Amino acid sequence: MTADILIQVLVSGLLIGLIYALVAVGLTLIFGVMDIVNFAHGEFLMLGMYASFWAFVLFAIDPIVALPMTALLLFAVGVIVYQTVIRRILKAPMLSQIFATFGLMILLRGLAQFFWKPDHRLIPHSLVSGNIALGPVQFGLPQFVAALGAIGVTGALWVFLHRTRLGTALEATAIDREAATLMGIDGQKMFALAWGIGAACAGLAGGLIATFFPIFPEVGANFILIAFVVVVLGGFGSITGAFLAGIIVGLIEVLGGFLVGPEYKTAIVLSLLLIVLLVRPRGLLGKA
Amino acid sequence: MRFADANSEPTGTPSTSRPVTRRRTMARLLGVAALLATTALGGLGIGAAPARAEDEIRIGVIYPLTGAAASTGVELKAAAELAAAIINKEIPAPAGLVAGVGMPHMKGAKIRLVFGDHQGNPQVGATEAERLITSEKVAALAGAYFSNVTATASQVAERYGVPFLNGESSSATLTQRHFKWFFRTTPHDDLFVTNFFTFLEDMEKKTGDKLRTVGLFNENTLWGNETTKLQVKLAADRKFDIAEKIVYPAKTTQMTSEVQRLKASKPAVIMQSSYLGDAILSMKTYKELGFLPKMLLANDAGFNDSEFLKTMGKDGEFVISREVWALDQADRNPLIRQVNDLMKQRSGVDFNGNSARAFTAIAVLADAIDRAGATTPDAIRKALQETDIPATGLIMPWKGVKFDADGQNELGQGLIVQVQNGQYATVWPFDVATKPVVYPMPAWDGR
Amino acid sequence: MNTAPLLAVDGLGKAFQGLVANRDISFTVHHGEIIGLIGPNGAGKTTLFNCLAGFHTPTSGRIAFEGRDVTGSTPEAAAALGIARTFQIVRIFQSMSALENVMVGAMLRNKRVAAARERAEAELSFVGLSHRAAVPAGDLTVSEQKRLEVARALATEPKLILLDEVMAGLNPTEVREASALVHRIHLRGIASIIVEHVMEGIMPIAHRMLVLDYGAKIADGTPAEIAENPAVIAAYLGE
Amino acid sequence: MTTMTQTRKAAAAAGLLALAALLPLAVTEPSQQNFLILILMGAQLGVAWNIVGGYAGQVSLGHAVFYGIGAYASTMLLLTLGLSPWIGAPVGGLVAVLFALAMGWPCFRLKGHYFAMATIAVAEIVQVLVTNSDLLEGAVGLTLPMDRGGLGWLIFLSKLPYYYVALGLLVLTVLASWAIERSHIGYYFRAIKDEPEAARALGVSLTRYKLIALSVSAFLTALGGSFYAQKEMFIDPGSVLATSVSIKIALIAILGGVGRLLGPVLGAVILITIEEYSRTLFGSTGSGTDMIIYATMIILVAVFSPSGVLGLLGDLRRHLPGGGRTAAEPGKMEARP
Repeated sequence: MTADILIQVLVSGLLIGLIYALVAVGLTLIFGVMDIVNFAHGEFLMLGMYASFWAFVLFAIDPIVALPMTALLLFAVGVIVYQTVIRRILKAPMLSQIFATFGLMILLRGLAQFFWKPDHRLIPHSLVSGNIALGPVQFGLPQFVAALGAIGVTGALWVFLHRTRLGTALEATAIDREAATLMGIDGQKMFALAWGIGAACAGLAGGLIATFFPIFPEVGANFILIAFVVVVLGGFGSITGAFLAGIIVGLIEVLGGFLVGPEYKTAIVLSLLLIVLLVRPRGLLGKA
Repeated sequence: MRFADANSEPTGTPSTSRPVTRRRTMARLLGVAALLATTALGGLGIGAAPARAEDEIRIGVIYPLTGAAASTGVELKAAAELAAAIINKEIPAPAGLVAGVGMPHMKGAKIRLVFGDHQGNPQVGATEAERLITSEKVAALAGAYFSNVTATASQVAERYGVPFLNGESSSATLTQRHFKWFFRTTPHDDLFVTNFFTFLEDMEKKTGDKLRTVGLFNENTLWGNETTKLQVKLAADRKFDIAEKIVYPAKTTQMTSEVQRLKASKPAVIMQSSYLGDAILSMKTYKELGFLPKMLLANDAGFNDSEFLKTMGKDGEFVISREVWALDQADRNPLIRQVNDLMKQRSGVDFNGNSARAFTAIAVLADAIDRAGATTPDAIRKALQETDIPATGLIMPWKGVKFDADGQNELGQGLIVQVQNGQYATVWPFDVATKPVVYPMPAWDGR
Repeated sequence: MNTAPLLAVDGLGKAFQGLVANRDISFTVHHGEIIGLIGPNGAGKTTLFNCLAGFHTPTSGRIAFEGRDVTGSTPEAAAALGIARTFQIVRIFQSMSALENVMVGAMLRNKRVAAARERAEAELSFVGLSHRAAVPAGDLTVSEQKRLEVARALATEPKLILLDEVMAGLNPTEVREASALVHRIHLRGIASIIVEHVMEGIMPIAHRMLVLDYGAKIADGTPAEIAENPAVIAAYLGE
Repeated sequence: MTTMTQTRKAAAAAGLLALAALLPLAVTEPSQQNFLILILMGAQLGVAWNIVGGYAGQVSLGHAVFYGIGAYASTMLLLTLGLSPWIGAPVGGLVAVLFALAMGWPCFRLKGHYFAMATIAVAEIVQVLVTNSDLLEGAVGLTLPMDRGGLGWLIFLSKLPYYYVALGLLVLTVLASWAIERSHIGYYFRAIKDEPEAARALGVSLTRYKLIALSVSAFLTALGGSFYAQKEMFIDPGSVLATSVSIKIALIAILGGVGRLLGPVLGAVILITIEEYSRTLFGSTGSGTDMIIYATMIILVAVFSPSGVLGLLGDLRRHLPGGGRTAAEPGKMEARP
């Protein structure tokens, strides 16, 4: 193996890792604020991809241009899901919550198939089509833009949580719900906000991925396991942890797949997860 | 969980909240009671087949109608329904087409297809087969696309002694089980893989290039695994070098590690088996990483799906794939064009290898039932064994349909096609080719 | 009373990532003794309990129970040896009835369900909760839940029971009842260490008082002595 | 009162069992019998899962690994050594127990969602390894020989014997679960679930009892896996080791009501019925309608009946006049007032 190939593999891993991070931050945000694991997160991603697809097909809006709209739309979906389903199971046992979001996952897949057919779709060309070559290293422009987008969105989320009034209130709710309520923060509103932002993050990820990944009702299934791994590895509820873990998972997956064998890449990533959990039972940056 | 804690604060007198709780409980109960009632009714309803017409011949057809392969399943269903419409004379059939004359020996009885959805799951496939046989009382079964589902579903048919006609599963092992009730119209992977190597040898002769280093790139379900084994065996027999052998996990998020390995091994030719989603993703990754073998030999499936070209556009050009069907064969067999037009009218898409085989399976089955003159399993089985359909009655580029002792059609043949200008053009066998092979594959940005 | 101490703590220290919660604490407890453990908030009382009951491993020092070194043993082992405890914030088993809660404790000595039930009924009666036996534990009042924890701990047949603020939040009548309960525990020959802020509950019944401040022991004596101790007064006034 | 409740309960159980045993007399069509077998299989897995996930509160979403071990062990022993599943299934159960001990030892250090995720990870890793194992025929799967049959080989042509074997397996599993529930182990499990620290203070070793829970559950789940192999006569990693299998097992228990002896049985009746019913009636359209109906039902149950259907029935009994028992856990209140 030459240095060129190694660099190429690392670059590929980094790019996909950043995308994993973007998919995972929304998931970890929802968990951090209300301790609910959202099995339907991959389906939010799928909806984001379809939103981009239809914007492109019906209105000829490029997925990149459509990103704000996609985010807004998914924010609305997140809030609606919260208001119709999640709000009612807040006090239910963890198992019922798993059950409900699992049902939501199947439902969204079914609806997507019902309305948009089970076909695989692709956005044939967008503003960011094409390749970039830096010496021996090559990568797709869409992947590069998606990775940049991942950094941007995660950064913006961090700033929002730590530098704005609303964000601080959300963060306070995540740290101590009762104390936040005593300080006059409306818990219900914060939860709805968390679902909105969480879904919007998945939607943005979908919009960015849609420039190079096939779009179909079951596409969320491809990403959900990895997203969970990233969230757990980073520590449930930690945005920074998810960001770091996303990059680590991407690098390990691509590097492990290249060195050991692609058939074992998932197993390698999961083994890494188990090893980290044994040393740090709450992930890399999970709160105690 | 923090909420549970908050909720579990001891309350001195819980009874104060009783009236509210009771009302809520009653509301919840009503909801669940309704649910239970529906399910109970449903449970009884399962298997209680609707009343059926006297002269109706029921055929069970099992496809993946939901789940990851639903798009293919829906396409197969449309093709099977077209066949049924032709057999039932709802649509006039082109002359000479097998089963195109309806069911004269069955006094003009109509066939009715009863569909089952196996969701890509072998157990569900078996369950559906059982349901179709015992409660829908189908005379015969067809399906199921996925080889592993065909394996379980046909096992059920075997136990019940009901004919099972498989049109689309290519796993060689299916007909090595020596089943009594299993028949398969399509050629299987042995033939397809053999064709690949013969094609490569033919190409070597034609171009004078060495094409002896092969990269194997197959997905890791039953189909991809068996293909890999056959390819390894044949490569050794025919003195090809395997530069890299990758069995990748299907439904993945990225294929960079796979493609990097392939690229590093510098093969002249890639042989790939992928379903649609992976096929699209791998092509995107080839382009992204600038990987360009001299030829990309695809093993049908995702690469021949109607949506592959629609979604890939010019990035899908010049892929070479094994096929069992090609529209350009219409020049040699007018039936192909005529039936394809009917398909296009009805469902808006052209046939492809999968849907053409699904169509053919139903037609062959109807032909056997008609010749049997009865719907008893033994009569149908006997008729299937006696099947001898000439090439002129088919929309397939086969020499005909005739089953051997294991139920395998001996007269099936494979084609090799190449995507040229958004069409699948037959490029091999050379004697039926409509276009010459574009070789080597042109650069990604030079198209 | 036996001459050998039931519990001997020698130079016990506990630090959490540099933060010292207990330092150089030494004391002994004899069979059947009632020890009051007091000190301002954050003085390290609960940490000491956790070390004694095996929930924390001390950073330094030794704990001997009936002459055996039990430093750093697990809670399970401590319970088996005869050290029982209650929790500052009650930790009752919500999915069980009051009786079943106590049965879990009784099962330490006898795994047979029927035997455990008999034992549990006796302990419930001992703490005066017989009439609430079948009630889901979560439906009991706070005061009842505290007594339930005591009954559950007693059911393990301990030689030493660690009571963590069993009187907090009780009304004067209930405090008197709790004091009487501790005294009856003493009469059964079981030693107790009681963390308590409610002085009127603990002073009349304690044989000896230990006072902690900033993790260290600052006084050890009879309640009367402690009340006069200038260091103790300073610690409380300085609070 | 105690004896009367127990007598009544025993009578109800006997009645239920008799009903189940006689049911095939009324349901003669094989596909309907098959439907009933699917319910029995689901119920058996749910009851087995309930031991560790319900009573002991350790939510495993990786039970497919035990199911797969059972299916592969008995099938491999049959194919290579010609051993009957009567031997192969218990052997598979023991292998599953060993695996449970090896996996539980480190994983039980994790709490809540971390534990659940770790179990998914373990099961997924095993699925990858089996998929790429030549010894186990990888993704090609294993086919049981069709040339033998009868009780000795647990291979039958008709559905009826499978029905009774499945019923027997379910009864065995329920009895095991019942025995645990009544013994000190059952009390310890619930104590661990409710307040692990308090349980330790009462001398309960968390690791030991969690391992007991997982081992028993693993053994019974593996038996279920062996039965699956015998019934379908074909296994591959996708059908017995997939995470979707794990999730379905957990869903059955959750739907009926976790931590209740017969909750998973009720859960299986409802879930399998919804599943089969929606697929049979709407699946053939290929429009996803069956998924929509199935999912809507699941969400409705989760929202309206968070403690499972049995929990809801329990609530009702509490609120109706005359249903005066205030038990938090039905069937557990045998104390004299």
